[in-house]
Amino acid sequence: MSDILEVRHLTKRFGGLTAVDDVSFSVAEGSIAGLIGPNGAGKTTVFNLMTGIYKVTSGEIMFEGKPVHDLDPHIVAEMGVTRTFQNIRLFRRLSVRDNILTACHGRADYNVADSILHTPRYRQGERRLATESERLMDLMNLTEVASSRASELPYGLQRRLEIARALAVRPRLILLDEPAAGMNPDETMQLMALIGRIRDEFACTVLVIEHRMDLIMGICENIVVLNFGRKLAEGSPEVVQNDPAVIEAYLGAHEEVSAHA
Amino acid sequence: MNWFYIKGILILCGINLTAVLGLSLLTGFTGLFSFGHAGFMAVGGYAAVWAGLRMGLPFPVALLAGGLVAGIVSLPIGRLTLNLKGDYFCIATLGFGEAIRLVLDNVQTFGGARGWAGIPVTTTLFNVTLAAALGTFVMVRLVHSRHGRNMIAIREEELAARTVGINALKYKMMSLFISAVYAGVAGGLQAYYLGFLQPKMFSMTRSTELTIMVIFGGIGSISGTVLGSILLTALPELLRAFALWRLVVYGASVIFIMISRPEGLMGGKEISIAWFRRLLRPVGVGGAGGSGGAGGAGAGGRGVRQ
Amino acid sequence: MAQLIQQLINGVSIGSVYALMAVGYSLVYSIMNFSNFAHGGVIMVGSYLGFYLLKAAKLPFPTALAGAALGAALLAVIVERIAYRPLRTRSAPFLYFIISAMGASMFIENFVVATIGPTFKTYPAVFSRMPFEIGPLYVGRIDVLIFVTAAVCLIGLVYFIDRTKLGKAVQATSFNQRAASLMGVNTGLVVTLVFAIGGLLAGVAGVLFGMKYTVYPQMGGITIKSFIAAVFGGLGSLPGAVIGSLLLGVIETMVSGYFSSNYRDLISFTLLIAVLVFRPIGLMGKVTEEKA
Amino acid sequence: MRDFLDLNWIGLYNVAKVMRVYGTRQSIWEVGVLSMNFRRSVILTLAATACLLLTSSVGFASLGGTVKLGWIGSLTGDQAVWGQCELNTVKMLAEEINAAGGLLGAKIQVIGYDTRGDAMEAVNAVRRLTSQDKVVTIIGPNTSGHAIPISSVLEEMKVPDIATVATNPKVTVVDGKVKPFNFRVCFIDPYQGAVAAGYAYDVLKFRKAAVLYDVADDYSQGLTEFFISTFTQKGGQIVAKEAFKFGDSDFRPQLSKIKAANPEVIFMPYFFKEVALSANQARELGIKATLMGGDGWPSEVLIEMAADAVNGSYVVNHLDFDDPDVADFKARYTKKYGLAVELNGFLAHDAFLVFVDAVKRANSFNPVAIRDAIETTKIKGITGNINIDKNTHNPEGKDAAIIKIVNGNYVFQQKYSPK
Repeated sequence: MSDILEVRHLTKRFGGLTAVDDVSFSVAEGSIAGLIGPNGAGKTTVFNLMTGIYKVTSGEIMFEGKPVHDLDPHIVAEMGVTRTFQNIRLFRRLSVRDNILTACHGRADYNVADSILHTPRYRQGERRLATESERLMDLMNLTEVASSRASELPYGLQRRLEIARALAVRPRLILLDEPAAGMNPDETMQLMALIGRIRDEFACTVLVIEHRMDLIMGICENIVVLNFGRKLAEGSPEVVQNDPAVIEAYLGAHEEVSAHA
Repeated sequence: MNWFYIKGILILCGINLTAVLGLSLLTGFTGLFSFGHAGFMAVGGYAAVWAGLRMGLPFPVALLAGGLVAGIVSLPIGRLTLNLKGDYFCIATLGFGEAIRLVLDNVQTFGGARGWAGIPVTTTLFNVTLAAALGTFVMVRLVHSRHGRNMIAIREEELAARTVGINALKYKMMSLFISAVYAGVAGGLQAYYLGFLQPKMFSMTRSTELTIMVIFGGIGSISGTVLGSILLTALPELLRAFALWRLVVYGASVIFIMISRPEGLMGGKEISIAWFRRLLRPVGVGGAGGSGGAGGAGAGGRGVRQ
Repeated sequence: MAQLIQQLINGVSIGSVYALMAVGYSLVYSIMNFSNFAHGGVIMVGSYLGFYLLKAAKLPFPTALAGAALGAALLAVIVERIAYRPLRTRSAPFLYFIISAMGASMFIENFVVATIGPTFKTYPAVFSRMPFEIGPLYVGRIDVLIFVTAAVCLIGLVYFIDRTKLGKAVQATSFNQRAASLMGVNTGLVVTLVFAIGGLLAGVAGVLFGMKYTVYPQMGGITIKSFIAAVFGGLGSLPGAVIGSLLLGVIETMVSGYFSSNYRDLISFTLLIAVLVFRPIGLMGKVTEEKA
Repeated sequence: MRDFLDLNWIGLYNVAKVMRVYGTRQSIWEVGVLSMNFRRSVILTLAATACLLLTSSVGFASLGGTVKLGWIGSLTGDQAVWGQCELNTVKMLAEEINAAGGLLGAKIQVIGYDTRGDAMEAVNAVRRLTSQDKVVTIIGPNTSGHAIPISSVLEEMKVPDIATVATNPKVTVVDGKVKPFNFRVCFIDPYQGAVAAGYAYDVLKFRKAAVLYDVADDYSQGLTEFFISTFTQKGGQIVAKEAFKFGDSDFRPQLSKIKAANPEVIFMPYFFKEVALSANQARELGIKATLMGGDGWPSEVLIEMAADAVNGSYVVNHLDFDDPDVADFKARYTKKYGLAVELNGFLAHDAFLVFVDAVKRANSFNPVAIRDAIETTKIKGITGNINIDKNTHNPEGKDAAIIKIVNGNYVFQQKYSPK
């Protein structure tokens, strides 16, 4: 399997603070990979750099052999990388359907004039978008709540909607930022199954940031551990779990790890 | 009440509605706040009169030309400020609104501060209604297309919108451009209604009044915008005694709306044909509108639902 | 040569007025991260308060100044409580804050028009109008006072924010409200405090402006210049606001004096645009990237 | 009308109430019912508003034996003081005539509308006056920016208007053609500018003048233009022409430049607030030149704010404040309203005289007949002789009054018209 994502010597400084320090790793195409580390390790910063929200200080991020760093987020998305957010960022006042419909926009190509004149191109495009979003809602079990406002959904469903919205972009790499945060064990189990399905059904590589070790260890094939902005370890769950440096870092900062792992 | 007088108010409603529709796209649907929309009206008004009187273009073409010039003027402002934080755009529009007036005050070919008199009164209730209706139609269709949805997404959550592939700068600029075109056309209608142009007419107070109409009608609702602009144009005319306290009450209401019901009069909902149809039906049945699909049901996609 | 120096003096004096207004605005911006467009209204109310305290209550100047500043601070806090706090607690979008600020500003201005009236008022003479004469140059007494006040306010604020415990809490709040409140900072109180300080500064600015010129309901409109100056200096940076203001004052004066007074404001606007092109963060602004 | 108002509020209240409940999303059924109510309330509100539109004419039904005179002007905003004084004047004069038996036996009813300082409002107000209230003549407005756009309505409804202090030439004549229904009783900008320049050059013997003006104000631009053209034609020199923008409070950059040009006289054609500020600042900068201004100056506040700075300045005015006729009117006004007369009051007074004279000569309340009569007006007003010219609809040959400010008093110098 070839690598879909390659991160080389990635560094990000905010003023005097080095949030990400010379981090390199790669993610194999079609895999589920994990990015873990204690709070403030720089995980979300890495996501922000990958999706063009932050500009890199130095280093490169290659997606399918092409550089994606320092591009605008929407271009990165067009290239096939999208994400969810740690603190859910839905289009809060829109319905579930409209959230997904909006994210599907790239599938239609009618222009402003078409939409005003309702040309065949507009009708076809809208039909395609509608079908596509219905299909996605179906796949993600959101059809029942299709007309509810996003902000009125229970937390778990909001997470799921955010993933569905990301999938609407038809990404080849999806970045999930703490998807299990705030979920109960039952929901977490469902989420694990869902992440597996996403990889299979959407032919999509998944990179996930998570604190829940049960989830990470359960589904990830490869794990990258960050601490204080530096890469601490990388490898299969077994390798990482037994890495003394990782244990040290986690025991120091995060006692839960032994309980869950 | 005398028809001649009502006609005057209706013309005014139409002019305001045209301008407010554009502002509604910008503020209500894209989430951008402009302090200088009267500036775009000024540009459009002067350009339309120039096109009509000096270049001899027919009235509708002159109006469109005015709108287009206003739109073009908006582009550099948008390009420079819309990828920065919202405050920059606000302050830039604030500066623009003042600067454009100063330019017009100085340019003596347009009459300077003393104004441009002798413009033939061409705006009638008929063509104002036509313009406003056309404007509403175009706006409704635009809002219910992927382009409109992209703008709404930017308003709701810009960062997320960008990560699902929406070019935020492009859509913000598109929204600004279209709203400036609307303002420009409204400016032209106003110029040809009054038969007179003066930079003073396009003060910041005028911009503020337009914004208030959007807010009263409700952020993100075309029917709210229509209702808001008609009500707020007609009411002060009827309640003249109230004039002194009008702006005080507006100010208080704006705060009240923001802290209690930012959706305004219509609550982000739309009155559509389907909505009226459901009015006549027994309660509790009305199905959810179309899925944002084609036709009038498009409005139903975000319509009042049970 | 004498004229050039005189114009520089004029410029600095105009810039000091902008600065005095911009400091309060910028302080609130740096903490709250939004433009409090109601600042102009607070300045105006402060000015009216000072006028009535001096003229009707016949208080001595320092007392009247303090009274006006306190009154303006109270108003600023009330505005925050009514117009912004409910939005803050439900983390409403930026747009709502701006609209609410516009509403507040409109309410304050027109309330004064409706109750006190639209005509302007003249401050009683507190200081002599006679300027200091230095050779061929003239320096107004109030100008000196305004410049010194602006400088003192700036230094005091920077000291307060950098050196005091309360100031640290303010900084923490500005950096991350949620984190600060988790760390035991009473963010509600901090925000109130920031608005109160902003209001105090607005009150002082209002009184000094009123003394130098006159008092009228639309006087808050001059804060447009302060906003532009704050962008010059870098939104959210206090020294930036002051330097930006002085710079804007001097540039305007130089444009009026040596180029064309007709197009003065157009040139400030062009300059604003130029700053946005070449250095959007302003002269002293910090680069900030939105947190995801 | 009252009932409809109440209904409207109930409708709105229902909307608000329902919206609140709807917002909390109760059971599907309940929401269904409520949103039905919600729709009803919207319809109700709309209906109520429509009714309001249709019924608010009730209060203005016509009465027998009266003739209606319209007035428009600003009653809110920063022009309110002047507008109020005009309306007071017109009302007082109408009452006096009514008390003395009326005009051609009919009582004059004055209907005044606020323009809120907005040209669109002025047009609305004139539409209302001419169509619904059916006034026979309109007095006002007091600004050219409003007097110009109303002319198309006047022409459509065939009702004459007599402007008070709208001084832009285009109020009555555009592109060489006189507007049939627009008149005025004040002199125009070119005249006032020419008077100031002529007096400065011929009488005061100044040769070097500077101008400071408000670039955002039509009146100020107009006076500046004609002051400069007259002054230079006579052979004088304009050593500096500097502008500020309405809303400015600091004029020292411009004044420093003017000072360097060393003029003998500085012409300041704008309103008294800015006059007071700029005069004070000029003196602070050590400028000793004589100051000169137009009819935007006369006011008690100017003296209060800048008595020393404007001492010895000259003002071009419409009238001599101490003239016996003027004094009589001032006394009557102050007795009735307890206020001093603002400048606009005198011109409103003369506009009213023109109206009464025209009605008497036309011996009719027909607006067109009144218009025809106004065209041949020849009366003596308190602001001078008003002889309306058929071709310009301006009071031609009206002398200006030159006033000097001496120790805080407006002292009449002479009547003056430029040669």
